[in-house]
Amino acid sequence: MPATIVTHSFVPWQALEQHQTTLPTGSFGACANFVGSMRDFNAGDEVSEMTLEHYPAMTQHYLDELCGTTIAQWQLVDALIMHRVGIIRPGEAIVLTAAWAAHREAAFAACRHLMEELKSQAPFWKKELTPTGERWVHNAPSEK
Amino acid sequence: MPATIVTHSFVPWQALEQHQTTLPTGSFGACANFVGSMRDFNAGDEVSEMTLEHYPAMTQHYLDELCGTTIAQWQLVDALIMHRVGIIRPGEAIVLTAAWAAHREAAFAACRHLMEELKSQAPFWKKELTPTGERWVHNAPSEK
Amino acid sequence: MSIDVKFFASLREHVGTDSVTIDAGRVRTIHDCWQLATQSADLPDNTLCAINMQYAKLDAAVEDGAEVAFFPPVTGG
Amino acid sequence: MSIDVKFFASLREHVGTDSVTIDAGRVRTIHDCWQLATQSADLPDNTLCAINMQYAKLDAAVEDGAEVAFFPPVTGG
Repeated sequence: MPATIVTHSFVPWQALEQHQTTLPTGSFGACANFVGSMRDFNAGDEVSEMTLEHYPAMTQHYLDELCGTTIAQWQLVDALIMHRVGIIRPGEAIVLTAAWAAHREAAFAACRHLMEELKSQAPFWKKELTPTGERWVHNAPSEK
Repeated sequence: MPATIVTHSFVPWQALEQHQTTLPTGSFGACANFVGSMRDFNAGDEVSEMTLEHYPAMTQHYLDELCGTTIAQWQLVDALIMHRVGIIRPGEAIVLTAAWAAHREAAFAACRHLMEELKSQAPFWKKELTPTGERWVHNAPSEK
Repeated sequence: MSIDVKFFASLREHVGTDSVTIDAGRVRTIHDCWQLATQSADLPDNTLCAINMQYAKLDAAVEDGAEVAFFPPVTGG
Repeated sequence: MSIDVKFFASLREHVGTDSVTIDAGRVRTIHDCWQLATQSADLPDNTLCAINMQYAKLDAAVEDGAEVAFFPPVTGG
């Protein structure tokens, strides 16, 4: 149930493939996962680069706890969270959440829960670079 | 928006990585996907092998249409369905559904929709091999 | 002047064949196709039907040249 | 007898520093920490607070040796 803060570009599909080999073959029937990646536009502007700041000790603590409670709540085989920090470019993966379960209902619900909790609670902050300069991102509730 | 019927073992993560390279970089912020794989137990019995039968022409037609309507309904950047047929062994992937969108709400909802529609409508049938012989699978509504 | 009738999965085993071609002049509905193609075999309650790859009901009309299919509830995914 | 006070993101820029160590004897609540660490700077409405990596409210009591953090609404994921 690892939660990992990643400082360099990563390929989420490779992380999933790699992590799944550590799980007992045939123990799960469902893996739901989500990859958030950087777009080259936001709020009507081109975005060429993003810097992700975080509160390292709290982030790790929070994500570990989130993995643990989510596994327990949905009786998952396992869960995985990866999150980028530092300078990110369009197309690069920002976040990966994954949940392995016996059946799809639990996998879907748990994967969604990991993302929603992370988005609303984990201490990360995005700063975008646009043609008119840098700006902190504000989450629009309508843009889930 | 390809829907593909697969006759041999496939690695869903590689298919996702490969397909995503065909999409415009930075055009999507969210990819939700689901992988269903074969468990080595079902309804209390060990399962050593499974045979997936289908109605080829109708399956392809149905899955193509499902991709198209799902992309339109959630304004997706793209969607992907892969489904195994033939003889399958525990741990192997059976089905992959994926949805790429600007935001996560649409990606999650569309990925879930692809799976639920496919499970309830696409003409596939599973036959399991257990220690006491072969049996056709009946879907238990409680085991979503 | 013919209709292809297909059977899948447990229904294929129940009927004992995967495909029968019948005379289009002798059938009007899907149910007629079942009767003629299976020599009036018992029709399981939960059987699903399709005409030309689209789900249809037992009383749906079948045209010449159609492909009609009978199968049990689907269990893919 | 000290408390570490940390500031992140726009709040770090607002305050002009990422970290201040203050005298634990002079504060009782998180709000006191803000006042002392920022010399009573304006506190933005939507500011979030944590004590020892757990979310807390402005009136929560702070113990000696604690790490207190102030930051804006989170925007990760």
